[in-house]
Formats: sequence, structure tokens, C-alpha cells
Amino acid sequence: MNILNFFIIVPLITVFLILFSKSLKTTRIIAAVGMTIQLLLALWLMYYYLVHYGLKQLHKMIFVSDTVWFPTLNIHYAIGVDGISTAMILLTAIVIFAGVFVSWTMENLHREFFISLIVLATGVFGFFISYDLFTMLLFYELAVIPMYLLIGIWGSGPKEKHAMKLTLMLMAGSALIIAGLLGIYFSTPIVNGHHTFNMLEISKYTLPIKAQRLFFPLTFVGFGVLGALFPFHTWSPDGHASAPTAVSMLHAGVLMKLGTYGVFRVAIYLMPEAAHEMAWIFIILTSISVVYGAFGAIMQKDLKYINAYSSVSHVGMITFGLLMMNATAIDGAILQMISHGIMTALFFALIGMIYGRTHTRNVYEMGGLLRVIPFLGTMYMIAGFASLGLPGFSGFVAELNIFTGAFLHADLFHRVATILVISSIVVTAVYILRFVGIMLMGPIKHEEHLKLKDATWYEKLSTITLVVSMLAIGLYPVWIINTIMGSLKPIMLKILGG
Amino acid sequence: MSLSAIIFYILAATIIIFSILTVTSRRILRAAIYLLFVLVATAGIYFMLNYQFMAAIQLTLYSGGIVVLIIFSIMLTSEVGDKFERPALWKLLAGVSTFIIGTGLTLWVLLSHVFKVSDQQAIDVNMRSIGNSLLSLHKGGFVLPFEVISILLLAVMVAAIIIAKKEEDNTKSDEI
Amino acid sequence: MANFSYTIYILLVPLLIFAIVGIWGGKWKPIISGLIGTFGIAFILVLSYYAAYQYFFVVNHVGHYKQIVAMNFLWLPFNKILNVHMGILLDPISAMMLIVVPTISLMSHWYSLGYMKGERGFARYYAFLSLFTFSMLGLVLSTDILQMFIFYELVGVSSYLLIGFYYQRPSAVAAAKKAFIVTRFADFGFLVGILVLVYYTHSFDFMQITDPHSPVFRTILGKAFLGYSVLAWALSLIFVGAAGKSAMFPFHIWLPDAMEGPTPVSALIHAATMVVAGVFTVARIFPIYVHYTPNVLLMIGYVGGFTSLFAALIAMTQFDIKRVLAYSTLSQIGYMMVGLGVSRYGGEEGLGYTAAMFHLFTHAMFKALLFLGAGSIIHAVHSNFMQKMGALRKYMPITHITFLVAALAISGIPPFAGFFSKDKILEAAFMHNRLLFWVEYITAGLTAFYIFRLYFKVFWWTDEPQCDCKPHESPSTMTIPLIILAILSSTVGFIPFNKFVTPDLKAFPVETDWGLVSASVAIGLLGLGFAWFLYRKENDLPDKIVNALGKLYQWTYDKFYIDEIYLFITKKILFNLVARPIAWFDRHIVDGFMVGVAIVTGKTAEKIKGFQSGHLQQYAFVFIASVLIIALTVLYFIGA
Amino acid sequence: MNLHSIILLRHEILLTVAAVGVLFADVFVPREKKHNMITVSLIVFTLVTLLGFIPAQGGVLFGGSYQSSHMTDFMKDILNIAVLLIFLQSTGYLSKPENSWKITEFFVILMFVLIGMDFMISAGDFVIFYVGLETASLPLAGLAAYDRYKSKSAEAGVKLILLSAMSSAVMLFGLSLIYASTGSIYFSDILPKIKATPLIILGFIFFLSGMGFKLSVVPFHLWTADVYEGAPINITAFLSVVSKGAAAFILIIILFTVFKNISREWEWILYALVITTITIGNLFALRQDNIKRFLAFSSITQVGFLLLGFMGNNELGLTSVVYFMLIYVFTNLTAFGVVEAIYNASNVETISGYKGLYKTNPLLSLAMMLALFSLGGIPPLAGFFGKFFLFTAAASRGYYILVVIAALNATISLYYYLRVVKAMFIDKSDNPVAKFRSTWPMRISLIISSIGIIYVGFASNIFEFIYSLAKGLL
Amino acid sequence: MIQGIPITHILVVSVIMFFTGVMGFIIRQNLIAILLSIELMLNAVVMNFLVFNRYLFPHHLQGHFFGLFVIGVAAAEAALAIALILNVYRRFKHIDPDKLNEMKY
Repeated sequence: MNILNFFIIVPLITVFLILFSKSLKTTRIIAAVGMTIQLLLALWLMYYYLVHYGLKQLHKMIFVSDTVWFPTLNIHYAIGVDGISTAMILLTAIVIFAGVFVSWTMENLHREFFISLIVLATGVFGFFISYDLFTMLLFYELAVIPMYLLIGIWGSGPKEKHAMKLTLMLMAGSALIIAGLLGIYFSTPIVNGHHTFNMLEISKYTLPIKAQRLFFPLTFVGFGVLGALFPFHTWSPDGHASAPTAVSMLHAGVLMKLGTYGVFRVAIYLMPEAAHEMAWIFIILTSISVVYGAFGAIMQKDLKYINAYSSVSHVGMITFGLLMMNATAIDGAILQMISHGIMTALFFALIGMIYGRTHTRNVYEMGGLLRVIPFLGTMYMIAGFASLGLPGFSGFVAELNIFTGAFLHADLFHRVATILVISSIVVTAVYILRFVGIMLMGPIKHEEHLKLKDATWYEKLSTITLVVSMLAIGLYPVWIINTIMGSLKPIMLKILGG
Repeated sequence: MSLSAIIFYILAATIIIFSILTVTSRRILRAAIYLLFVLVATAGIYFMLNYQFMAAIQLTLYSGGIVVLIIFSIMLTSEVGDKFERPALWKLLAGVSTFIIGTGLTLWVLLSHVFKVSDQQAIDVNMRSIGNSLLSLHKGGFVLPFEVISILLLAVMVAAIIIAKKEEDNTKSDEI
Repeated sequence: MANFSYTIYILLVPLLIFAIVGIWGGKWKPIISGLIGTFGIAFILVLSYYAAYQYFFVVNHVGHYKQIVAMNFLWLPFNKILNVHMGILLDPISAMMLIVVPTISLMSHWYSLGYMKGERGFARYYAFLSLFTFSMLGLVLSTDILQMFIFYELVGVSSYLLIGFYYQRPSAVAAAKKAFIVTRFADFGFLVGILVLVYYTHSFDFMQITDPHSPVFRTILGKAFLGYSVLAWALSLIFVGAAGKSAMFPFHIWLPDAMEGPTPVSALIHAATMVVAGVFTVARIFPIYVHYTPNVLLMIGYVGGFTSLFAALIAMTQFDIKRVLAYSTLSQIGYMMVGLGVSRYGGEEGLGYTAAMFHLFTHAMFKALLFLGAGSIIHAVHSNFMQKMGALRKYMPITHITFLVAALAISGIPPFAGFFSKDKILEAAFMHNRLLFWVEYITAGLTAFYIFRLYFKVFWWTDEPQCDCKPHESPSTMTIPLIILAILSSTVGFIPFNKFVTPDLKAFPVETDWGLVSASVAIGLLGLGFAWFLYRKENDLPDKIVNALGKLYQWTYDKFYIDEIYLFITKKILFNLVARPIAWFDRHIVDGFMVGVAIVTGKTAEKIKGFQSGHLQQYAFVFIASVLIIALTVLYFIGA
Repeated sequence: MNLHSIILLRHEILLTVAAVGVLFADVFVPREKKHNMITVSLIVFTLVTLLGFIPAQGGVLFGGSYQSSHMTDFMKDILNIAVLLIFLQSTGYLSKPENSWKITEFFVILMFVLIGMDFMISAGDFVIFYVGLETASLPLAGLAAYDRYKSKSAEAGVKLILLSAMSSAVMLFGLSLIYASTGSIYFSDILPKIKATPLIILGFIFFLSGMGFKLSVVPFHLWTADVYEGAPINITAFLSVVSKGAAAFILIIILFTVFKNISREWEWILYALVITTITIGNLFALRQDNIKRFLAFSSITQVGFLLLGFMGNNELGLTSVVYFMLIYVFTNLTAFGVVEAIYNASNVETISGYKGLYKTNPLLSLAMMLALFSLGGIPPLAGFFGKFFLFTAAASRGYYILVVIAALNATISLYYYLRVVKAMFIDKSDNPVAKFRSTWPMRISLIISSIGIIYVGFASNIFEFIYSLAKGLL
Repeated sequence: MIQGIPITHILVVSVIMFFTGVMGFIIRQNLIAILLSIELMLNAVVMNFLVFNRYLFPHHLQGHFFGLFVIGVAAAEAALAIALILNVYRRFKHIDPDKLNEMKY
């Protein structure tokens, strides 16, 4: 049995066991155990890949297995991972692990909550391990839909409306993806009487340029919606604002990466010629995303909105990096996926914890929190620093890669776009520090805030897990970069080779 | 103009005029009677086409059966002297325009189509050939639809029964 | 060649202290954190001195230096060609900084044991200090321009943390934020500059990109962008970064506000070390500036010159003693920039460079001393304003004497350290750029005036202090560092810098231009005398002068309204004209569009509900009409 | 008639025997024991369904009037399953005292209707097709008025019969035109003579609109919602699942075989119809509160998707349509089952009445959610696969724009499906449907159909099986 | 085949009859009248089949039988329709299609 299957089986077993749990206590223990196993699996996978291939900058799809599913349409259940997907899996495992602990005291309909959460994670894992376009789509949608319930039932604010907006926009994106994938499928040459959904197979062909021109934008925008591509990002602030903590974490941390990963693995990788042709349009859009998101964050009051806009900005940078289409920038973009995933998960976790204490997310109603909840305050500052790309945290490495990669294009258009994007580091600093200043520093605004309690053990566990992950990349990035670089080699060959 | 032609045109005129009267008369009973004329005239045409069997069916089943049924139901649902209100303007417009466009389009298509009138020897339509065809298991035979239509009739009968059966039980009628 | 591998501990130890004290410090008695920090720095100090000694005297022949990469490892590979390394580069300037940084750092640590006693967050304070020390050392030892950038950022953040140390004070928070954002903005330029430069040089390594003989620069020079050579753009942008850290005009605004931090922090970061990072950076890539973009170098000189004059003018009118010192710092860094700006390469031509470094060195000593002295005063008076002071000489003799030493040093009165370095800068400016010379010459006079205005207002002026307090001498933990620094301030001027620190790493002989020397001493004394005349005793003459100057004074007092301009740009333009419209646009236009689609769909659904009217005949009509329409359409197309 | 033909006709014969048998049995059951007829009918029909699965080679009977193949057999089996599920679901409704005197009729009529459908599917000429079609639709009008004490039900019945009579008249007119230009009513004879002449096109359009009426294709759909709302829920379920299924099956067979020479024309007509059907269905479904009307419009949308498979016009298209129909049977019947169970227990049939349902009846809510998600095309439920293959079929002919439009519409449809989910799971209600237990046949049917929803998608062998059948047919 | 009458003349009659029926369906104010219109339409169809059979394909009887079955179905249809109309009459005491719109939108 292929070990990758466990990434789907373990959550499913967990879900199954939770069905029989009676109390929150058992539910969360089952969930925690399941997700810990998942994390260990992911760590082992990363370790395995690192030792055998990653550190040597080698490329290999490992644990490849290919089961025919629908022979007529040549749909396979094809799984396997390379360095990039391994990294993404690790990211997912970390975030869901932290997410379970963040939801430690989820009283209301606990079973349903954890089940939905884990199903969502299953979708994500499935997406990252599969390389058949059909199964990717399947897992993609599987990951999107529990979101509706998670936000709708356990959210806050105008949750139904926001949940609906989010779901519909993402599913609309997925509608474009469906058309795009089918287009790709039918553009592949017929071998043994079949077209193919197999990404690795498809990458061996050059799809007809006419088809590419049609399907590249479809898939790009389709995945881009999940990647919060301007102007399709508006689900993000509302959705995140209404979502319960763990869901925000998972969504911003991992799900949005599904979008960018899809942009990369499907749109750009399979249709590089069209990508080269049309990149400029999307470069403009992503550059706007980056700056616009950052500026958008400045004027917000709600912590989650701030972080959501900041995510728009950061995720925009991922897509921007991907569109630069050279190894360095793409490498940076992938790093940024991981980095932003962890960073934003940390943010949302902290926002949830702070909200749980102050019962407000309005920054202007908080103040001096560093004094009363030093642990959470410090963690929030760390998250902030990570967000503004401080060296030592993963974000810096990622952004640097993107910028350096982007600068390898010497023409005016790319330069201007790049400089615009780089300027976001300043704007990011502005809003991060502004809100850190308002919220954590200064005098305490409300008497009752004096009585707040600092983090509990499970809160500490989840935040520290995330911080350590950021540091692991930020302090010594060579291991992950070599892994990604190694796996990028064949991809770059395709993208650049044309 | 031969006699048959004259008869035909008379029948045709009857059909058209009474068709229109059927749908325009404001007294329902009269409408039913006009329909009867149409059906009978149609039967006349069937005779002229040398389809006596069909003409007979038309007369008995249609004119005899259905129209009578309809007339009974008219009796049940309305007083003799009842006149309808004039139809609403939108209905009139809709109906007439549909009629004009529909007829125009269909006739245009039909008349521009060149029908090749067959010069083949016509099959003799008598009761034997009809009976043969109806019970034949082979091509040109219609035993299967014959069976099916009997099922249809049975089903419709059962359905009509549950609609029309006298209310034996004293269960409530929840509204009206 | 000697083994420098131990130098890694110079970086690791403070980082380790930061981590340990930062994580567990809160749980211990505060003093333990302080002691760990202080002894840790002392340990580094020893290592650094040893390393500097080894570098200057053991491995190299004096006056003939090589760049030594003590250690280097791959940190971030971008692609086959571009890689970021982390490492330790030893050359005269970094070795010099190895003396400056730990020295001042140790003094601050030591001093803080007394100054910060009983403060909340004592452990945090020491953790941050260690972080800063680590960052600063990392910066000066960088082998790689991106490593430098990284430590730029880290220095920025530790500065942010330390300025915002009193985080419950809104002004401190604002100041910290301002400092970070302004320097961040400059770093943006720096980063772009680096990226442009690196695009052509294909290397981040200082050894390569500062090698003036490298063929790569010749090729870049040909490339132009908007009329300027790409290299000039890159180097200007890099200077922007440097200007940000060194608070050159117009990035100077953060520095005075940064005085919200604890005074030892001001001494360490905002006087002696971090703010000279910019100077250090320019010095680091000086060979390229001087060889390929002399215009940029000239611009640097002018910026430095302007800043020094401008800041000195403001310093004359301020009453907050830390602010006076802050503006004085600006002014002095301007000097250094001028020194670099007027320097040339090779032999005596490199005097400006040497002088700038020399001034950096001496300035660190006496400015730290001034700040720590000011801290001692504030400690005693509990106020920053000179109006509250006066006559303190009677109560705080040690502080008084050491402060006087420092004041003399900064005024350029021999034999104190400042005299030697400032004189060299003036000499270099005189050689190459008369305009800058005159600017600096005047500034020297102003410097002497404002520092002694400060001195007299604080220690003389009245008979008794104006505060309701009992001024007293500070504890020994504070005074001993003062004394040490005073000794240093009076002695380091005798170091023959031209033997050690030169742009081409080769010593050159220097001749003293006695005429210039006397002129500079004269102007210093003039300023001193004027201050003595105005402020030794309480009188109303200064007020009269102020009134006489009118608007001019007001402008100077309000720092030429630069802050207001910034405020206008950020609050009014960026926030109100950019961010707010974007937020509005996002909510109402972009999101509005998406919501609009939904609303329009709903409205359409409402509008067309009439089709489902329940009317049998209407249904029939729709049916037939649709059939006919479809038929007509299809037949039309078939016919066509 | 020989053994071979009996085996070929086994579905029809079994049903006839069963229907007539039940009808006779009814005579011998005393009034007060009429409810036993429910059990009898269920057992009989279960047997019929099972026996229908007996494999048999296909063949042609009655000189071409009757065509049987593996594919048609399978289609009939699907319909059998659907009807069985409906029978299971209707026990609660039929046990009500006011229905006690017409229990048998209910079963018998539906079985007759089913016979009509089976003949229709196996039709080899237009006569048998027409007669089958009428058998499959006329008696349903009677059943729509089954709740004859209810004005809505009466209204539904009369609307259905009049409109369907009109639509069949139009269709017949079209058939007469086709007959005029081809000279035959036999599919096999017509096939070679079909050309894109105006007469044939006009006849075809008349024919298509008649079929469109049965399938509720917009703009021929207007009866759907009213009839669905007025008819008893079981009949609504029957109309929306079985009737539609049968119509879709025969239409696709006719389009793909008889009219394949004018496929260019009908593909473009369908192109337009797909768009209108999906869009209008969606727009109307958006604002419904009555769950039956809601499901009516939802089923219109689903038919729109189904037509995408028609656009495929190849084996894949046929396969995807049949496959989707199979999934649709399970999915929609789950939904109708839940609706029925709730209606029987509490007379609630509005979406707003479903608020807070999860709190009181979690399992039913889950089943409903499963069904709605499947209708919305959410993986890993069968609906996703069904829809995806329909899209694939359309895309295989290059109709990408259509796929995009359809897929975007699927998103809109998700909106109103989620609205129901929201009512059940999220909204609070002061007065939710009380906790109740549904009857065991209902539970069995819900379990079967829920398993179907989950299983059919994953089970690629089902799809492959249908594909092999499709290959055999085309 | 009627001597001297071209097929088109008969077709004109049947087409007019058919669309008269359609018109009647739309404009009539009475359910039974609508039923009458339907009968007109069906009658036209039957006539069509017979005419085509006789004129164009006289060598077989397919159209003829089609017509026959249509008449049969029409009879059943009419019977059931009348039952349903009467049912409506019992519920509503009228058979006006315009007032039969309890269910809409």
C-alpha cells in the first residue's frame, strides 16, 4: 500500500471514530491524535525526501502509484509527490495540527465541527498528493465545500452571507477550472485510444497554442479566485472575518495555496506557451493585488479583515512570483506559499485567541494587550514581523527569492511591476506596526482587559508549532530551497524549454 | 371541376369555418356542436380518401363518443344559456398572432416542399387488410401498439375511476 | 594566516543570550538577566578586541591589509549563479567596528544595570539589547550585501523594539513605528538598489562587488536607464538605504523621535552604532562609488553636508536635551558622509574616507558619553528639559566632568578625540570641495555653540536646579561607564587612523595643515565662547535674540516643519487619498460588483416570475410561441 | 411469440402480469384490509425489479417495432429501481385513512405507466413510441389529482392533462411532417432519409418541443412547477425522476440514432435550450420557498445539465446521460423521500419550515444534505461525477463555452441548494419540525438511495458498464 | 387520393384546423372549450397522417394506422380530461382557466 494513501486514510479513520464520540473531550483527543499522526507522517515524508533527494537537489516523484479509475475517460487515481508537494503536505499537516489545538474548546456541535474540519484537510491532502487532473479537481472541490458549513454554523457576524459569498465565488472559480481541465484533456493527443488527465503525461506534450490561449486564462482565473487574485478576492476578507479560528487558519493558510498551487501546476506548467504570452495581464493583476491588498489593510478595523487583506497582498505575491517564470521566482513563490501559510495561520490563531478573551476584534477597542497577555502579544508581534518579511522568518526568504527572480527580467514592464510589488514591504510594515501599536501597545483601554488570562497549554502548543516552523525555514532555508529547486528542474525545463 | 372536387371544397370550407366557429363561439354547447360538424366533415374527407374504416371510426368514436361525452360534461358544468366573457385582449392577440404566424410558417414550409405524389399501386384498404395489419407480428403490423393502447385505456380507466369515484368514505375535504 | 573561526562566537553569543533571556528571562530575578547580558557582552568584547588586534597587528603587516573571510557558508541559493552567503568578513573597517560596537554596547549594558533598575521588563530590555548587538555585529561583519541587508532589517527591528520599550507610552510607540517605517522605506530603496546591482554583477559577495578592477562594472557603465547609468541608479538607491539608517535628510525625522527609548539605548543605537550603519555601508562599497559613480559620491557628500548644517541649526534651538543630542548626532553623521563624499581613492587622496571612519570611531565614544551623561542627568532630574535643570555641576560632579570632556570632544577642542577626526574631515573637504568645507566649517562652530549651550544650561545657568527634585550623583554602575568613556574620548584621537583604515587598504602618510587646524580650533572656541557668553549665567539675552530672530527662530525651533510635511504625506495623502479610497473601492466597487451580480440575479428572478403566472393558456402560448420562434430561427439559418 | 420474445419483453410482460395481478387481487381484499395491498404491491414489484435484471441478449421484435438491447434493458432497470424507491416512500402517504380506498389504484396505475415507458424506450417506430409515451403520461394526470380533495391537486391534474395533450398534438403534427418526408414510421427506415430539409426540420422541432415538454426543457417547462406543487409528493417524485428519465432515454436514443443526420442542426437548437433551461431553472429556483416547487425548478436545471450530455452526441454522451440519470434517481429520490417523510409527519413543505431541522432530525437532515450536495455537484458524491461526465461529453465536442456557462450555473444552483442546507443546519427556529421516526420502508428507501449517492460516483465499474452498453447501442 | 385535388389543398385545411385549435387553446375561457380545441388539433394531425399516407405512400398503411391510434389515444385522453375537469368543477364550482392559478411564481 502506498504510504501516501495514509494521508487520506488517517483523516477518514479519524472522522469515522469521531462519529462515535460522545463528548468534546473524546472528540478532540481523537482529532488531536489523528492529526498528530498526520503531522508525523508528513514530517517523515519530508525527512525521507530530504535525505534521499531534497538535499541533493534531485528531482523524483516518489511513492508513485497509478490506479486506473475510469478507463474510458482514462481517469486515474494517480498519486505521488515531489519536493514541492511534500513541502505543501507538511504545511497542511502543521496547520491542521495547530488548528485542532486552537479549536480545543469548541463546544457547539463539536463532532460535526471536527469532522468538517478534517474532511476539509483530507481534500487538501488529496489535492497535493494527486497528479491526475480529475482527482485534483475532485479533492479541490472537496476541500472547498465543508467551508460553507464551517463558516455558516460556527462562524460569527453575518456568517451565512459571507459563507455563501465565499462558497459561490470559489465554486464559480471551480467552474472555470472544470472547463479548463476538460479543455486540456481534450487537447492532449490520443494515445492508446485515450486522451489523458495525467499531469506528467500532459507535460510531455506541447498543447496546441490555440487551446492554450483559451484554457490558460480559464484555469488561471479559476484557480486564481482561490488564490485571491484581484479582482476576485472579495470573498477573502468577508469569509475570513466570519470563519471560526481554525477555519480561517486552514483557509488562509492552506486552501488559498491550493489556488496558487493549481495556477502553478496546471495553468503555468501545462500551458507555458500561453503563460508566456499572457503573463503580462496577470502580472498587472497580481501587482495590483499585492499593493492594493496592503493598502486595503491599512484602513480596516477588524483584525481578521486586516489579515485577510494582508493575505490578498501576500498571496498576490505568490502568483506574481509564479508569473515571473524563472526558477528563482517560482522557488520563492512556493516558499511564500509555505511561509504565508504558516504565518497567516499563526495570525488567525492569535486573532481567535485574542477575540476569545476580549470579545472584540476591533483594534481600536484594544490597547496595551502586551501587558496583560504577554505571551499572545509577543506571538502576535512575531507573526507581525514575519508578515512584514523580517529576516529570520520564512517570509523574508520567500520574498527575497521572488524579488530576485523578478529582477532577472530586465525590461521596463517587469521592472516597474517588481518595484511596485517590492514597495508593498513598506506598506506592510505600515499597517502591521500601526495595528501592533494600537492593539498591543499604548495604554490599556478597557478595565476588564486587565483581567485577561494568558495562553493555555494548547494555545501555546499550536502557536509555538507554527513559530518554530517559520523559524526552521527562515533561519536556515537551504534544505527547503534545495528540495524545491530539485523538483523545479523538470518543471522549469518545460516552462522555459517551450 | 369534378364532382369530387366540389364535394371536397365544400367539406374543406365546412371544416375551416366550423373550426373557427368552434374556437370563437361564446356558447359552449354550440362550440361542441360546431366541433361535431368539423369531425363529420373530416370523416367525409376520409371517405373521399377511400379510408372508409377510418371514416367510420371517426364518426363513431370521435363524433359519436367523444363529442357526446363532452356534451354531457358541458351539461354538468354549465347552464344552457351561459355565454363566456370575451377573452382578454392579450389572449386574443396571442392567440391570433400564433394562429397567423403558425399557419403562415407551416404552410410556407409545406407549400414550398415538393411532394412527390406516389404513382404506386395503392394498397386496397378493406377490413381484411386492416385486420391483418393490426394483428400482424411483422413489419407493417400493429399488434404491439394495439396491446399497449389497451393498457393505456385500462390505466386511464383506473385513473378516471379514482378521480370520479363517488366519495365512499367520509374523510374530510381539507379545503374549498 | 591565523584562524579567525572563533569570531563566529562574536555573533552567536549575543544571539544565544537573546534567545535565553528572551524566553526565560521573565521568570528570573531581573538582575540575573542583566548580568548574563553584561557578562556576555564583556566576553564578546574580549573576543572582538582580540580579533581586531590579530587583524591589525598579527596577520597583516601594519598599513597593508587584506580582506579576510573568517568564515562563510551558503545560506540562500537563488540559482546557480546567485547565492547568498552568511559569513564574517574582516577588513579594517569591520575590525574597527569590532572595537566600537562591543565597547559601546558593554558600556550601555553596564550603565543600564543602574539606569534601568526596577524597570518593568528588565529582562526583555537585556534581551533586546543583545539582539541589537548581534544584529549590529552581523551587519558590520557581513560578507555579502544581502547579509548586510538582512542585518539592516534586524537592526531596524531591534531598534523598533528598544524605542518602543516603554510600549505603554503612546509617544514611544509612535516613535518606534516611525523609526521602523522610515528606515523600512529606505530599505526598500536599498533592496531595489541591491537587486539592480546584482543583476549585473551576478554576485552578492562584497569581495566581488567592491572589487574596482572587476570587468563587470565596465560593462554596466554602458547601460543607462532614464539617462543615468544603471550603476548610478543602483548605487544611489543603496545610498537611500544607507541614508535611512543614518538618518540623512530627508530620512532624518525618525531619529529625534527615537529618543523616546531608554537613554542607554539612545546612546548605543541612536548615537554610536546603528546610525552609522549607513556610513559604514557607503564605506563598504566605497571603491565602486569612487571609481564608477563619483557623481553619486558627490551627492552623498552634499546630502551629508546639508544634513549636518540643517541639524546643527535645529539643535541650537531645542530644549529637550536628548533631542539636542539627537540633532547633534545627525549633524555629526553628516560630517562623516561629507568625509566620504569628498574622499578619493588611494594614498593621501583617501583622507576623507579615513577621516570619516575616524570620526565614526571617535564620535561613537563621545556621543555615547554625552548620551549616557544625559541619561544620568535625566535620572537625577526626571525630566528631559533644560528649563528644569541648571547648576547641576554642584550635585553631579562626575557627570559634569565627563560631560564636559565629551562636549569639548565634539566641539573639536584639542586634545580631545573629536578634534582629530573632525579636523581631518575638514582637511579633506578643503582639498576637494570648498563649498562643503565651508558648510562644515560653519557647522563646527554651531556645534560648539549648541553643545555648550546645553552644557551651560544644564550645569550652570542658575544657582539651583529648576525642578522640584533632589539631584544627586548617579550610582557607580552608571558613573564608571561614564568615566571609562571619558577616558576613551580624550585618548582615542591619538590613534593614527591613516595607518589602519584607508580606502585602498594601504596606509598613507598624512601631513597636518596647521593653518586649517588653527582655524578649526578657532571656530570651535568661538562657538564655545559665544555659548559661555550667553548661557553661563541666567539672563534674558537669549530670549532677546530669539525675539530678534522671529520667524527664523520659529522655523528652526519647529524643525523646519519636516515632520508636518511627512505627517501630511502619510496621513492625508497615503491614508486618506490612497488607503481609504482603496478600502472604499474594494468594499463598494469590487465587492459591490460581486454582490451586484448576486443582486441582479435575484432581481432578474423577481422580474421574470410573471412567466410562471399559473395561467394554463399563457403556458400554452409560451410553448407554441417558443416552438415557432425556434422554427423560424432555425429555418432562417438553414435557408441562409 | 416464442420464448425468445418473452425474454426480450420480460420487463413489460412482468409488469403487465404484476399490474393486472395486483388489480385482480384487490378485488378479493376486503375494504378494511386494503392497506395490505401496500405490502403485496411492494413485494410484487420488488420481484419485478429483481427479475428485470435477468440478463438477456437484445433483439428486434414485431418487424422492427420493438427494439431491445442491453442498454434499453438497463434503462428499464433504472426506472424500475426508481419506481421501487418511490413505492417504498409512498407507504406512509398511502396509509393515511383518506387514501385507503385507492391504494391499489396507485400502484397499478404507476405500473401501467411504467409499462408505457418501457415500450417507449424500446420503441422501434413512432407509433409504438407515441402510444407508449401517452401511456406513460396520461394516467399520471389522474394521479396528479390523486389528492382530489385538494384544490391544488385538482388544478395540477387538469393543467397536466390539457397541456400534455396539446404538447403531444404538436409533437404528432411534427411526426406527421416527418412521416410525410420519409414515408415511414420505422426508425430504421427513417434514418437514411433524414436530411436537413425545411420540412424535416420543422417536423423535428415540433417533435423536439413535445419531448421538451415531457423533459421540462425551458421554454416548454411551465407546467412543471405547478404540477409538481399540486401533485402528491410521490407523484411529483415520479414525474421528476421516472417520467423525465424515460423521456430522456428515448429522446437520446432517437436523437442519436434516428436524427443523427441532422445532428448539426439539433445540436445548435439544444445549445440554446441548454442555456435557457439551466439559467431559467436557476433563476426560478432561487426564489422558491415551497420545497416541491423548489425541487421542480431544480429538476429543470438538472435537465439542462442532462442536455449537455446530449450535446456530446457520441458514446460518451449517451453514457453520461444514462449515468447521470441513474445518479439523479438516487439523488432526487433521497430529496423527495425526506420531503415526503417530513410532510407526512408535520405537513411542512416549505424551506422556511425546515429551519432547525438538524437539531430535531439529524439523520434526515444529513440525508437531505447529501442529496442537495449531490445535486449541486459536490465531490465525492455521485452528483459530481455525473455532472463532470456530462461536461466531459459536451467538451468532447468542443462546446467549451457551453461548459463554462453550465458550470457557472451550477454555482448558482449551489446557492439555492445551500439555502436549504442553511435552513436545516444553521438557522434557528422557534418552532422546528418535531422529532419523529419515519416508516421503515421510507427508511429503507432513504438508506438505499443514500448509499447510491455515495457509491455510484466512486464505482467506476458502473460507468464503464454503461459505456460498454452505449457502445453496443450506437 | 381525391381526383383533381392536389395534396397541398388538403394540407391547407389541416394546417388551418391545427392552428385554429392552438388559437382556441389560448383564447378560450372554459376548460371544456380548451378540450375542444385540443380535439381540433388532434383531428388535424390525424388528417395529415391519412392524407400523406394516401397521396404519398399508398402502398402501405402506416400513416393510416398512426391516425387510428391517435384517435384511440385522443378518446382516452378526452375521457380522462373530462374526468379531471369535472373534478375541478367539483372543487372550484367553475372551470374558468383564468381563475385556476392558485399555484404560481
